Amino acid sequence: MNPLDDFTRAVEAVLFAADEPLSIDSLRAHVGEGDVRGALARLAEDYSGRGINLVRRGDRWHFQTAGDMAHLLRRNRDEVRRLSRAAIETLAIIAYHEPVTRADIEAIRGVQISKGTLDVLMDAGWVRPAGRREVPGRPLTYGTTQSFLAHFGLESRRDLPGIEDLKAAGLLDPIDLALEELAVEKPDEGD
Amino acid sequence: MNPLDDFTRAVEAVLFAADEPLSIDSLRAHVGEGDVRGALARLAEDYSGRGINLVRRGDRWHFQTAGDMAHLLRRNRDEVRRLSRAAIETLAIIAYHEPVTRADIEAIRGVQISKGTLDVLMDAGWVRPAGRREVPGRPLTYGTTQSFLAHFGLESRRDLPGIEDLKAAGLLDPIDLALEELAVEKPDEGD
Amino acid sequence: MSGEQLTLDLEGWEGPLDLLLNLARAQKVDLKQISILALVEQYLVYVEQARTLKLELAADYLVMAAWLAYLKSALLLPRDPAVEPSPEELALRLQLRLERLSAMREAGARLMARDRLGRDVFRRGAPEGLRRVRKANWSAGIFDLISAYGQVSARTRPVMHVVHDREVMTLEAAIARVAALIGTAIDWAAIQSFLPEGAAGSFRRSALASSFLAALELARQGKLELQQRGPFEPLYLRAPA
Repeated sequence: MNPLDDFTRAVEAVLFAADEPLSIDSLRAHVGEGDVRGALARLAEDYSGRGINLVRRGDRWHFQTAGDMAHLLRRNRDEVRRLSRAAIETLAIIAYHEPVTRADIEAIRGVQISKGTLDVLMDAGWVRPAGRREVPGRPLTYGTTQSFLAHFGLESRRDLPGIEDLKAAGLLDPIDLALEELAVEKPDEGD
Repeated sequence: MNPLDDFTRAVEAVLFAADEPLSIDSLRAHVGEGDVRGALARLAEDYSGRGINLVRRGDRWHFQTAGDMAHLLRRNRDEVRRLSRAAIETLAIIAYHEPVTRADIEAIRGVQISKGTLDVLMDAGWVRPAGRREVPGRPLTYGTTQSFLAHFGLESRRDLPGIEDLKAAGLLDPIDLALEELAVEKPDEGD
Repeated sequence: MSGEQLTLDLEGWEGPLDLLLNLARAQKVDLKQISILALVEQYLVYVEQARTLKLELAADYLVMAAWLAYLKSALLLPRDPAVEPSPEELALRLQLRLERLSAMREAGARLMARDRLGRDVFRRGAPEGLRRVRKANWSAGIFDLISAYGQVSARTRPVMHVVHDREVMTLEAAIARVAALIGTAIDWAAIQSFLPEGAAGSFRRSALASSFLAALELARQGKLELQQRGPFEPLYLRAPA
C-alpha cells in the first residue's frame, strides 16, 4: 500500500473507528484543520478495488464491504444471543454435578426450570442426555459435552474452580438475585 | 493502493466485517480454500504505515487503528475500567508466571488476595482458570486469555514487555530455585 | 536519627513487603546491592514511630518487625553454624522477594501503559458482522459459568443454625418420674420434691413445668391427687387414698 501522510491516516483511522457514517464537519472535529475532502478522495481511490470501499451516503462517509464480497457475509447480522440467567445457572449445575436429573437441578436452584432452558443448552451443543438413573421412574440425567469443554476453554470438568476457589475469588458473596430470579422466571408449564 | 487478487480481497472483507478477532480456521470457513496465511501477510504489509493496521493477537487476527492515532481517538469513558494496584500486580503475576495458583500470587505479593481481585480480572475476560496443578490439594491455576492479548496489544505472551530480561535474570523463578542456582555458583563440596 | 524522611502514610501500603520495597527503593540502589541491615533498621524505626504515634498497625506489620529484629541480631552476632538457615540466607531470601515483587510491579505498570484496545486503539466501530456457521450462537464465558454457580451456591447453601443444647425434661420423662415417685409419697408432698436432685436454672424450670403437666395428667388418670390452698400457693401431690 502506498505510504500516506499523517492527516490522511488520521481520517482513515477515525472513519474506521466511528460507529456511524461521518460528515466532513464531524471528521474535522476529530482530525482538526486540513484538507478533509482531499483525504477522502485519496482514500476512496486507494480502497477502490480492495475488499472494502470508502463510500459516500448523502453527505456522510463510511467504510463498507465491497459489494461483490457480500456473499461471504450476511447483511442482517446474526446476533449473538446471551444465555438467560436460568440457562447459565442450569448449565453450571449440570457441569458441577453431572449426571443430574431435572429434579436435581431444581432442588439445587430452588426454582423450577422451564422446558425451554434445557432445550437451549442442548441446542447450543453444551448439554446432552446422559442415560437414565436406575431409581423409580428412571429419570433422564444430563451431562456436558466435549464442545462445552471446548467453548469454555476447559481441559476437563476437574478444571472448574471448586467452592473454596469461588469463595476466595469473591464469587460466593450472596447477591440479592434470588428474588429477582423468582419474579422473572415463569412457572413451568409441564411437558 | 495496489490491486489485489480476489482471495486476498475476500480475507480483507471478512476481517473488516468481523466483530471479533478471527483465527485462520474461521477465516477459511468464510473464504474457502486458499493461502490464508499468505493473504494475511500481504494485508499486514499493505496496512503497515496506514491509519489502520492488521494485527495478530495469539492465533487470531483483526484490524485496529494505528497506535499513534490514539490522541485523536482516545476515549476516557467507562469503557476501560480502572484497575486497583492489587489487580494490576495480580494480572502481571498471572501473565508473566502462568499458570499460577492463588498461593503463588500471594507469595510474590506478600499479602493475601482480597476477594474481588481475581473476580474483576475474570470479569474483564483477561484471566481464566487454567487447570489444576498436580500437587497435594490440586490447587486451581490461573492464566490469561485471548482477549488479554488483544486488549494489551500482544501477539503472544512472548511479547510481554521485558519478559525475556526477567527470565534471564531468574526473576520468574521461584525463590527456592533461585537460591539453589546461587548455591551452585559456589564451589560444590561434593555429595 | 534518619527518621526525617519517613512519612507515615500507612493507608498506602499493601502489607509489610510493600512497605519494605518502598523503603528499599529509597536507598536508591539496585535491589541486588541493597543493604538489608539498613533496610531492617529503617523498617523498625518506621514501626516504632507508628507505635509512638499510637497508629494502629495490622498484626502482619508487627510479625514482620519481630522477624526483622531477629534477622538483625542474627546478622550482627557472631555466627552460629548450627543455626539453619543462616542469617545470610534469610537476608538473601528477603532481597529475592523484594526483587520479584518489584519486577512484577514494573511489569504491571508497563502492561498498563501499552496501547490498549478500546482506549488507545480501536476495532472497527460498526462492523457488518459475519454469517455464523453454527445455527445458533449462544454466548457465555467461563466467568459467567462459574459466577452463576457461585451465586446458586451462595443462595442455596444451607445456612447453619446452631441451637444451644438446652437441658429440658420432656413430658414423658416427667410422667414416668412422678408416677414412680408418687407411690413412695405417704403424705402430701410439694411438687418441688418430685424434681430431680440438683436441678437448677432453666433445667429446673423445665422440669417443674413438665412435672406440673405430668401431675395434671396423672390426676386425670386417677393415679394421684392434687391440693392447693389458693392461687400461687404451694401445690401438693399424694397417691390416691
